[in-house]
Amino acid sequence: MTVALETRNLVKRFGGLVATDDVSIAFQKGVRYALIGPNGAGKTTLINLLTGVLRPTGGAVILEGADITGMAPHRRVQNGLARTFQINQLFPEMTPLQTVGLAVSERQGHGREWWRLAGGKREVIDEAAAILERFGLTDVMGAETKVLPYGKQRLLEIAVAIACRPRVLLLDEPAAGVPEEERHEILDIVGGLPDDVTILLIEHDMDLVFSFAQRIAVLVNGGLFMEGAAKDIAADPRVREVYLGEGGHG
Amino acid sequence: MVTILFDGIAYGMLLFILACGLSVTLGLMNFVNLAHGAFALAGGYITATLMNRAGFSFFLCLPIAFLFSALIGVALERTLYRHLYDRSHLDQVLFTIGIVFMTVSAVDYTMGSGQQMINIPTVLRGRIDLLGGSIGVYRLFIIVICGLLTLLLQLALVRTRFGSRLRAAVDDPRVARGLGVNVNLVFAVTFAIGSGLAGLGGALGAEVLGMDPTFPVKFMIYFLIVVTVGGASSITGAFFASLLLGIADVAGKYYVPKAGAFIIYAIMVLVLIWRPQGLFVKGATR
Amino acid sequence: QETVKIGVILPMTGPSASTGKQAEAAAKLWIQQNGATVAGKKVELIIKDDTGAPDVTKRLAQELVVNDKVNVLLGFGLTPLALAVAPIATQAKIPQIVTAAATAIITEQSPFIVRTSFTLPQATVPMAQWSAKNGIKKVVTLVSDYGPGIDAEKAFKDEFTKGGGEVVAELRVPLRNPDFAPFLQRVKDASPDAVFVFVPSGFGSAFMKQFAERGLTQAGIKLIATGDVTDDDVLNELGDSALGVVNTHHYSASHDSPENKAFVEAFKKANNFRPNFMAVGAYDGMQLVYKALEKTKGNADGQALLDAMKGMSWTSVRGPVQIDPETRDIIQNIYVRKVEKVGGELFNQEFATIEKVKDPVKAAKKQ
Amino acid sequence: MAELLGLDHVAAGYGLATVLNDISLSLADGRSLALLGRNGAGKTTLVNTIVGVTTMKGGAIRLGGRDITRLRPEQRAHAGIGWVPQERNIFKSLTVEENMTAVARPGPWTVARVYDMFPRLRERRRNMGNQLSGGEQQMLAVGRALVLNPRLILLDEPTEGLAPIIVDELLGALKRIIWDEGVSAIIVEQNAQKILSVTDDAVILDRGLVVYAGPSAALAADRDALETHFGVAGRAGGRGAA
Amino acid sequence: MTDIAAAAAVPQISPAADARLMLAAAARWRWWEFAVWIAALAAIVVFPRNLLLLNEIAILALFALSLDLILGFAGIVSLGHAAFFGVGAYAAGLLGKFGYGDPFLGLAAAAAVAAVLGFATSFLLLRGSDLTRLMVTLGIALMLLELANREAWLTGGADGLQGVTIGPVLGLFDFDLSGRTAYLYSLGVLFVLFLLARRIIHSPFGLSLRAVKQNPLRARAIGISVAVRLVAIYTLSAAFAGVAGALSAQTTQYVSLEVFDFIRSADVMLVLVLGGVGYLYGGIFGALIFKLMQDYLSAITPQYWQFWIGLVLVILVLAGRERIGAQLTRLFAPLLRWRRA
Ligand SMILES: Nc1ncnc2c1ncn2[C@@H]1O[C@H](COP(=O)(O)OP(=O)(O)OP(=O)(O)O)[C@@H](O)[C@H]1O
Ligand SMILES: Nc1ncnc2c1ncn2[C@@H]1O[C@H](COP(=O)(O)OP(=O)(O)OP(=O)(O)O)[C@@H](O)[C@H]1O
Ligand SMILES: [Mg+2]
Ligand SMILES: [Mg+2]
Repeated sequence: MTVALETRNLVKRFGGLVATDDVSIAFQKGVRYALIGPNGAGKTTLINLLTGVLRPTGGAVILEGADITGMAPHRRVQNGLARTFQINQLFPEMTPLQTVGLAVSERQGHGREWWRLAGGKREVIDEAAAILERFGLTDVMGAETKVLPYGKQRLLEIAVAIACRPRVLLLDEPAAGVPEEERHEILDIVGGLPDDVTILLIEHDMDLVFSFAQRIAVLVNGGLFMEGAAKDIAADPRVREVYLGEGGHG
Repeated sequence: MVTILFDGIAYGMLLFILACGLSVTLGLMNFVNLAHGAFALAGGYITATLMNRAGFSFFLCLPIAFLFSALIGVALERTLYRHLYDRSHLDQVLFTIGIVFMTVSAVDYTMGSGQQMINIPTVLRGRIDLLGGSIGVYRLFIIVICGLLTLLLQLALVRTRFGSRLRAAVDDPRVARGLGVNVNLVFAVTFAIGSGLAGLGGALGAEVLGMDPTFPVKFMIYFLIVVTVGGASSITGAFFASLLLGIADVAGKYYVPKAGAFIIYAIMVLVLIWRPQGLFVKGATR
Repeated sequence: QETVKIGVILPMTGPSASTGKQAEAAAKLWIQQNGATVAGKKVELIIKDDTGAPDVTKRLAQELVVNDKVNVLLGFGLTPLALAVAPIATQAKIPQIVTAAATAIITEQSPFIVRTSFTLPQATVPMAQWSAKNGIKKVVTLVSDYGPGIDAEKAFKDEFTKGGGEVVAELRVPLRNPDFAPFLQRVKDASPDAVFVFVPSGFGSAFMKQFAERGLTQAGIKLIATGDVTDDDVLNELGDSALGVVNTHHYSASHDSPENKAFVEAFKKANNFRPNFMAVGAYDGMQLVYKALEKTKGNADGQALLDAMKGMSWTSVRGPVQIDPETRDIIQNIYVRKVEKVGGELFNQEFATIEKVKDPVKAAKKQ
Repeated sequence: MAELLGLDHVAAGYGLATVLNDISLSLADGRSLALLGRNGAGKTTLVNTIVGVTTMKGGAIRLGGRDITRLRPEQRAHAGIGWVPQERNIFKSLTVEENMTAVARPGPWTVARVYDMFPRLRERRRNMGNQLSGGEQQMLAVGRALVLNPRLILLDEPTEGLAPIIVDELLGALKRIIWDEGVSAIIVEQNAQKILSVTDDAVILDRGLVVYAGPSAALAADRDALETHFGVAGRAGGRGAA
Repeated sequence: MTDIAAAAAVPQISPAADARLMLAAAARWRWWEFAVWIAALAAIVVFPRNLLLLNEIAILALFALSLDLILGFAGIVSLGHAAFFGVGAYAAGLLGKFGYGDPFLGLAAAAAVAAVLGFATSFLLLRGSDLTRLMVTLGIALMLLELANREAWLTGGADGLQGVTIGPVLGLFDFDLSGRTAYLYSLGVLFVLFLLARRIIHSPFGLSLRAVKQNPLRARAIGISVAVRLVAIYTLSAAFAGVAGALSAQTTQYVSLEVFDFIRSADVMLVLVLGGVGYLYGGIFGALIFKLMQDYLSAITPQYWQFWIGLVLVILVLAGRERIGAQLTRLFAPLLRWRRA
């Protein structure tokens, strides 16, 4: 197996607080991971470090063997690292079609073309339409994003990330605010991505975590607490103590 | 040397007193009030009118100028401004420029286009020697008032519960209301303070800067410079920015007269490149 | 009955609004006093506000020429405004009467420009002469940093050094400058006998106040100036700090002549302020048009009017004046005045007269 | 027991749309109510209507026997309503501590007590509102409502985004607050099972109408009702505004 | 299924075909757009007395259009756009003064100089809030103003640039006093640049700008280099503004320091906001409304017209610009329906 994404001694400090504490972890290609941990453990911060939204105080991020620690966020996306946000980050006045279409056309390298009308390239449109269909967004693809119901927006958030055709996909609580019965649908679509895509999921809903993840990493107080196969983690008493609590799963 | 320093400080303080009201409305309330100078104008004109026509003493006029402008501020806030808090900054710009245009014309129409003259009391005239330099008494007076004001404002608007309530109301008025903050009152009071300060600034500044109907337009840029360089949300920021700009401007004009007019803009641009949020803004954001 | 149209373009809003106000009032007063008919022609004023922006001035002039077919253009509050219109006067071949702007070069920009105001060197040179003769040896000049200011600085220095004086420092204050303090401090540090000042009339008050506040008078530094600083329009507001300032200019509201007394009285009656030199420029501008029309017997052709204007002389409220047939500038008396209090009001009291002064710049060029 | 909150034929909505049609409810002093329903059923709208931040289109609201229909939101807060908004809405330019002190009112709940409940917040007390993790914001939103020392606390999906262990802790604390201190509570939840053990009563909303009202225990035991309102059966109808 | 789906009233063929239609629809010319340009051209015969004013309107419209490119489509606020207008004006003016009076040469030079300045200063705008950007742009414009004031040997300083002579357009049409050539020339340039702008905003590049404006965080997260895009559009906008300045210099054959003035930057912002930000025609309509209003009011009351402009602004904002827009649309709705039928 090859390593898709790796961190080496990653550190992030906010003033006195060590939000990421010497984290060294390797994500294998094609494996579905979950990242769990108490509130404020540094999960979102870790994703922000991986994607370049935040600059690490120390350590390195390695994507498919290349050091990307200092790389600009958009370059990382071009190199196959995409994400969703804990709170939706969409373009409120653009339609899902435009949003996904834009992501596809940027990936295909048409982003700087100012002389051509948007929507002229067949391969862009076809791919965007296919993605929208997969997420059941076809019937709302012409409506402004801001008027969509929350659930649809959440789907779009993930659709955009997938339109970047990532080889590593980072999902920050994708099911937050989505009703019970739709949560599994979302993760089913994500799970249906090609086998060589590495996925890292942050989630507090343990049903989802255990049904989705093959391996789980636990973060506590910024540091990597443990990492292992899903069922080992579920059974671990220490994880129960710091995170799962009495009503925990397993 | 010392004299130049004093002059710079005094000039800075004058900028501060005129701009600090704006750093209240713009910085704390996040309202782009380009009509700030209009309230200063009100303060300056009421002072000139009362002194010249009714023989009021200058010292009495200062609090009156504050109250008068504050009252106008509240009246406008309750009737007009409050509809604009949740509008875009562009709307606010458009609206307040409209107010400026109206004020300039209306004052010109009613009071004439000439300069309003204020004769400050004799105790404030003249110069005294201090630390080997000589400084105008009036400028010293301004420095003292501004120093006090800064302390007062910092305590009242930033450190207190009123201050946190104000910022809460600005961040999210709907939720602040739902949690028991009387947003209308908080805004009205703050706006009154902001306009009152402008009025006081107008009254104090008329002597040095002159006061005519175009005052709000002429000095708008300076207010904005002070507020941005200082960092919009902090009174002390505006204070130190005023000092910096005042000293640099006066010293620059004294030592390198040729570059004189550039200095204030150059400093602003450099500061903003170095610290886009202004000099004194606390807490980095994510 | 044919009408003769006069297009009046003035800054009525913006920083130079007071110029426009004075000039408009004077032009209207002239019509009111002398009737709207001259040499059998009806005279019509079309007044426009150019807000002090040259491109607007230019467009307004063009529209007045093309659409309204005006016979004369009149007004122009500032040098750039007058200059912007010069090519149009040339192209349309109609007189452009400049009643306010005062930089020397203006009349050279078009053969159709006639000036009824003054040129800054014209007001400055007598000041330099007077100073040199009255015990002033060392002078610092302090002027606004733009065309007229630089004109004044140069005119003063040339004349003053010629008279044996020394200019120890030349300071130029940016036009958009709210604080004179650092410049005055330099003046003080140089400790000259006097400081010669030119700032546009709106800035005079701020300057005077700071001059007094800085204690320059106590330090024995005299203030000498052109009359722009002690402009009649704002003089009263300057307060006692202006008392004793010596200055040279072509018009004072207190000029002692029957014509002026009548003029000031009528002006004050029609408006609630007293006239200044801007008003007189416009008043004489109107007078010049009327006189020219009389001379051409109502022929309002541009060239004819211009020819009639050249060399025209009359008794203005400021004293005897004549349009220099060669330069089309005005030849007039310059008075040395001192600010004094008369009946509770401040006035520039004239105490010496230099007669028939031509614009020194053009006079020098000819030699 | 005396009635604390009463709703009579309340209608409310946004702009021209009516979201709540005709809601009547009564909540006794010291009792708690679970407010359930699918996405878009109108739970948040109902909570916000009680708080006073949505436009009411009809009906009346009483608090402790007093008609508060015409009171402004801040007056209702002073009358004893505490609120945890669904989107948390932490004041971003206030520190954690200021978020609470700005709105605090005297009573048994103090900032220190909130810190004891959520030690994480004490560590983060000087952080600005926008420098908190999602879960920390949720804790702060709950703490901020508590220091208002309300008689009635409205919690809109308070467990969203919290770690399982904190959820347990929060629900335990809520139980204690309701039982020991006599505070009344309305708790909105998507997951019925999670909440029914905490509350006395339960109400299910659907398309702006009350479709079920009864004791929590009864609902928890009523598989049919749960199936109708939350199960597969409920999904076929699709979701939509009223 | 939902009513939102119903809004997208395109017959269901295949999602991809639908999508293509939908995207193409956005860039299609509407009938009223033709009407606007035809009216602009017709104005020459309808209002022969007002060609100078119309010329100013066309120039202001172009200037506002250039601001719209950054403000409306990329979300960069600026209170110093006059910097580019100014350097464009001086570039064209100086060329004219030193004997290179060909109009198109002047335009090209102005565009180039302004673009260089725009490119150089764009890097200062990549960080910071709206307020910071406002003040940095303002500061740059004011520094240029001071520079132009000081270097009077080149610029003529406060007296303005004298002796600008501009040759005939295409070597054929002289600038006349009535302003006919001037208006046609400016209108033509405006139209061409408008077409270019219209093309750009409907291109993938234009779409990415809107994305950057609405959510830079997400824009980065789909691989867009926010900085590069902003620099590009800012440079382009500067070039447009430079051309507007050149038009002004050429048609008035005069340049003065006012081209850099704060008031000019503020006015153009006002004009754009008045007409509506972010739909290209905002600048044109805004310029039309503003200039007509100004001309009309200042003819009635030369001294106090600003009061009425102020009042109009205040009322406009209080009544809600969008709401007025909606009312107008409603007013014209029958017309639209009639056309569809
Ligand atoms: N800009 C910042 N400045 C200071 N502290 C910060 C900042 N951003 C985050 N933190 C702190 O860093 C810690 C980690 O935050 P992070 O958002 O990564 O947590 P998380 O694991 O995602 O938690 P949750 O599950 O609640 O979302 C938190 O304690 C938070 O308060
Ligand atoms: N600000 C708003 N403007 C217009 N309609 C709104 C607004 N907020 C909510 N709605 C509509 O009102 C209906 C009820 O929404 P509400 O938020 O009350 O539901 P909810 O039960 O709280 O759902 P959720 O479980 O998603 O929080 C929905 O159809 C929603 O689309
Ligand atoms: Mg998180
Ligand atoms: Mg809800």
